[in-house]
Amino acid sequence: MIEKLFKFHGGVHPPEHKAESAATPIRPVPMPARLVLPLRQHIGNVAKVKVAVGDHVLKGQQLAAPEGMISAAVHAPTSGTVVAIDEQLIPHVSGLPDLCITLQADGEDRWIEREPLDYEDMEKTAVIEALRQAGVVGLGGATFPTHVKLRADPRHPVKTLILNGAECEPFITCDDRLMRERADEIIRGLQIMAYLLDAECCLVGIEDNKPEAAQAMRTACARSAVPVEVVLVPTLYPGGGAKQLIKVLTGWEVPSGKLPSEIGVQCFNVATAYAVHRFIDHGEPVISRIVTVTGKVARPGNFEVPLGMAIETLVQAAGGAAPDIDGFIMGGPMMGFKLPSPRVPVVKATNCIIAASPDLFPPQPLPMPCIRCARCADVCPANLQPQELYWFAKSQNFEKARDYHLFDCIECGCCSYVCPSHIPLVQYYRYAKSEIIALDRAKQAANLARERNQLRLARIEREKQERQARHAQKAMGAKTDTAADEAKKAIIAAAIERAKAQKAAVTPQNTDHLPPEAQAEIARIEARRSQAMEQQKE
Amino acid sequence: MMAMASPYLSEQTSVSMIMRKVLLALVPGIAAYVWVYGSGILVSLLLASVTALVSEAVMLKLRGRPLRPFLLDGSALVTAWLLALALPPIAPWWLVVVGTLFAIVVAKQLYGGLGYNPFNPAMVGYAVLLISFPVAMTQWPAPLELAQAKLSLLDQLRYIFGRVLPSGLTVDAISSATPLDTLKTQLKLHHGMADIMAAPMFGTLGTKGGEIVAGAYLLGGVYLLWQRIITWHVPVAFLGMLALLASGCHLIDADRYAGPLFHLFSGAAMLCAFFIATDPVSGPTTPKGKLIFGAGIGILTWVIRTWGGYPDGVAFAVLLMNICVPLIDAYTQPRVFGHEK
Amino acid sequence: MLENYFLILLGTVFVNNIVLVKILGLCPFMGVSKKLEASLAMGAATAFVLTIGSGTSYLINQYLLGSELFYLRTLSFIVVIAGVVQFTEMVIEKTSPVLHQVLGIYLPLITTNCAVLGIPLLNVQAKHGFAESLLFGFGGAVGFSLVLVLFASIRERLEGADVPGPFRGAAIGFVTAGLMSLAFMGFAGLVR
Amino acid sequence: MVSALLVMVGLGLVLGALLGYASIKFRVEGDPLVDKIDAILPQTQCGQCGYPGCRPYAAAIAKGEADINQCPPGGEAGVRALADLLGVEPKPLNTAHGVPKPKSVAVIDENLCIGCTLCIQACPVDAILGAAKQMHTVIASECTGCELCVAPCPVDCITMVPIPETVSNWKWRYPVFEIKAVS
Repeated sequence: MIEKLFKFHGGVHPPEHKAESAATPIRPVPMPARLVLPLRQHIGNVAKVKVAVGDHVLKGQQLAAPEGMISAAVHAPTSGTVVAIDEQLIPHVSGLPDLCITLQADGEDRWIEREPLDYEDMEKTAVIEALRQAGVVGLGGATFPTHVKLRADPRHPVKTLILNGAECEPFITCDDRLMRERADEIIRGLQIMAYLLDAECCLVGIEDNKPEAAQAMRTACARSAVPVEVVLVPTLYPGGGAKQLIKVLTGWEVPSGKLPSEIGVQCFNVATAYAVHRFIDHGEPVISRIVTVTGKVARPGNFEVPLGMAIETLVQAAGGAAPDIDGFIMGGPMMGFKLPSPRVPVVKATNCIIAASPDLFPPQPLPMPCIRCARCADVCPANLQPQELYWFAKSQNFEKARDYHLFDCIECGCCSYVCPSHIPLVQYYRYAKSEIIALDRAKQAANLARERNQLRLARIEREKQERQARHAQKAMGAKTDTAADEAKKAIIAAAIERAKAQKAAVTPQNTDHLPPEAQAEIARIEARRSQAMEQQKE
Repeated sequence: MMAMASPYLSEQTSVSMIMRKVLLALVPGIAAYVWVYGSGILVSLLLASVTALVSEAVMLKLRGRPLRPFLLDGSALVTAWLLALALPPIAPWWLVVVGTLFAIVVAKQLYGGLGYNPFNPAMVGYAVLLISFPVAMTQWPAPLELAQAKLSLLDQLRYIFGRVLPSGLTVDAISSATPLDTLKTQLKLHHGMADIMAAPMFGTLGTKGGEIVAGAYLLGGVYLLWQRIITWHVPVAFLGMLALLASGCHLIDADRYAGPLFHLFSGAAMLCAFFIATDPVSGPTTPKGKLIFGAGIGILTWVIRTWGGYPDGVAFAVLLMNICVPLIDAYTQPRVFGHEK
Repeated sequence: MLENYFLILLGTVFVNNIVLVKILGLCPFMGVSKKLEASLAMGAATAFVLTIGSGTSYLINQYLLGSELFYLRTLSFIVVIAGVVQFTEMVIEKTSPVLHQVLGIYLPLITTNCAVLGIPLLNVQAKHGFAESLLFGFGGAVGFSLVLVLFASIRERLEGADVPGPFRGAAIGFVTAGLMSLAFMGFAGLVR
Repeated sequence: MVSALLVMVGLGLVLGALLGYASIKFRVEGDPLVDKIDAILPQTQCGQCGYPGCRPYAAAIAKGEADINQCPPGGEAGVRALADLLGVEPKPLNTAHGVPKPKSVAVIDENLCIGCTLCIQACPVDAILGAAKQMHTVIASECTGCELCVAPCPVDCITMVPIPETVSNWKWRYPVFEIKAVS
């Protein structure tokens, strides 16, 4: 029983705008004729394509397999034909295209064989592997592969399992509606997760501006066998951030740069629990999600949307957008981003689409210089000093920015929200972060290059010595072989042998110890080369 | 056009709104000032405001920066008003102009204008005037109720612009050393505290007249606290440290050290506590840093007032602590979420 | 006696600060104040040289030169200081080569730092005893290091400031030093 | 006069002895500074600085023989980092040594390659794969983009291809505003 809630530093109360979309039940949308499925819908390695253009696939069939541990599969949301595997615009803040599978629906919507998983009779690792193949990722927006978080780690046993139903961002109500309408299914998913992790305590954190959802969840808990406590937490942005919610519920802070599991906590979004339930109990992989469509649309609300559906089609389902909109925001207004085009598809991260207009989000006045009023520091949930970070990012003093814990910034936007000088602070942090990451990568590459250069120089030096030794031997051979010379010769020969042995041992085989990508590339090149040889022979 | 990246929402606030509230909070102080010392201060305020805006505009133009946003932000007016309020109300016009010019041009614009000045511009202007023109800076008029002769606004204008007094009056008739100055001189002459305080210029709390103005500043300060323009840290640390030192020494030797209330309600202590030391640009940003900063000003003010060469140490105390701000900030970083301290 | 020592220390650190009030030693003050770490090291090095220098200078003046060889004062002081500086440089080069590089030319230049020669000469002028001389040297060095560190911290912050072109770099540095000097005027009259 | 001489000679002897002792006691071996400089250099090993590699250039900087602005791949940021380390004023890149280019990798046109191994010998980081009379190819992840292999190729089959921007290496831009103040 939670007796006392804790507080995190800072936080803001932006206008909620949740009423517009929370009132109506989740609606289905008609299956579109064409679906675009990006291979990068999650954090981690890009999924590996398993189908070819022209293949006919069934609903729920795996189109791309996870590559390595931190990766997630992609499935067909309906039955149809793969018509293209190419680069298309994706809902990414960069506005750059990425590899996607395009599916032409056949209208039959025919499922693959679906079988519930008898998870309690299986090895847990097998269940985890099944989840990996099912493409379950964090559906709160972070899209971290869920199976990774569900692996029980003996070093860090997870005692407390937290379901995140806080949904603190303005406008978004998809979790709210899901909890109101499908509370039993969520609790069922939670039960499976608790089983996999051996969790002792299950908590559901819901912000107190969603009393109906909390009530529904409480009722569902009462019906279920698992001991779950539904806790109302104060409405305060960004109380739905995983680290913030953990702090509010348990009082523990996830150490910087560590995972929650290292302090015995694991936190999932309610929609993720729902997805786990759909897969385990019904054999359905992640092929759809609940999306809030709100802002300047005729009938705002929540929709159950197949992944890959174009945003503009979805907006049509919500009655179409007002004529004065100037773009669509994916995610909330605090942390979301403006979509590069209304034609990009819905992906696993798409929790909300806001049709934005200037009167909804008034344009920012021109930024003034920072007056160091420290309001940003007062509202920062990470207790950073945003004004200092801004100063360092602006003057490109990245080392200093890192020293001031730039990477503990969760980019929640509270600082920009309160800034009287209207400085886009978060943008400066994002810029500084990506510069630092790029610099680190460059540094790694430089270290590799230095190592390889040194190896090469050492090899050249050895070869030179070897040549000299050979010359010395020749010179020796010309002389009369006295006993002394014999002895010398023996020594030299031994030295040469040693050098040779050494060379054989250390000569850099520049194909060895390469990362897997490079190995793969070499293999590809070899293949190409032999092909070319064949052609030449012909 | 919509903002380039999130967040797309923002609170209704701006730099000029903050500055407007600071100016508003100064109004009770100005009213009390007029009531106590006469309307000459309004002339100083006007002079300072015009000088500040004109010099700011010229500097912005020279630096190729946009005029409108920076003239409208109100920061130059705040500097001008604070400086004018720190000067003697019948200060000659050139004193006001030179001080304001120095504050705006050297202390503010040479560092890049709003947000970049490491020193409080008003206090830089004040310190420069105090060192350069000590006589003009210490000719303080007696409060109206104590003055031997009352000057009309016209007389004051004549004096401010032409140093011309109505016939029959001497400078001494309308002005005198400030109470803090008198206290220092008298103590040097080995007079007892009780005797000195019996003089009519000393009031019940601090100095006659001055205490009313100080009270009005306190009122304005409370408004700023309520509006969350300033935080409590600096005023409380400053006034608390000043009162602590004063009462400590007053308890040890009441005959040589003035009491805490006198220190709090005389000189520029209140103005400094709520309006000068709380300047965000030249002050520290961390809560702990603000406490150190305020306490430092308190200590230095008391030390300079008690042993130093200048009657009031507020301006120097603020500037000295301004020097320490980057270091204070660097060493008072609060614990970041998920970090051990 | 003790009060006298305390006043000497207080006086040299704040009231008669060697850089901001006496305006000595400006070369390293402007030169090694771009980085906080470097300024701390420079302060420590100068403190070491100044204290040792003041002490040895006193001894030389008192016991070696006496009243007749007074004309050798400046010469012998410089020789001693140069020796101490050389010694310090070797120690720093051994213990922290990067610091040695950062301090660069300013390290050997401590020799010609007018503060370092000025303080022993002022000592002689003020007829300080041995302990007083040491204290005067140490106090001067602490005052120097203090303002050097404070100045460096301000300059680090100014790096991001929108200073007008012609004033960037040394110019705004001198303006800042001037304003710091202005602030230190507030200590006037505290001691003597 | 004699006493003055004695005093100065004595002082000189004492100080000389002290410094002589110190120079033995605090002898510095090796030059750790070179490592610090080398760590900043981008390790392209391109030789544009006029030295046969990054480390020789670092050694030259440490000795004061080379300036800090001779490394185009390091760019202005590299000059700044060096200036920071050495406590000197940053200066603009010396364009006599070349200008910064977008990071590229060498690509060998396998249809043209005759397998002469000249590029393999030129590559400072052994990033080219192949043997005599066989086609060569560049390991992209190892290539530093130094361009040293371009000139030796007798059939001009090596081109430098800039690394394209993708979703995974995309960077947030520095925030800029529509109306920018003129400086």
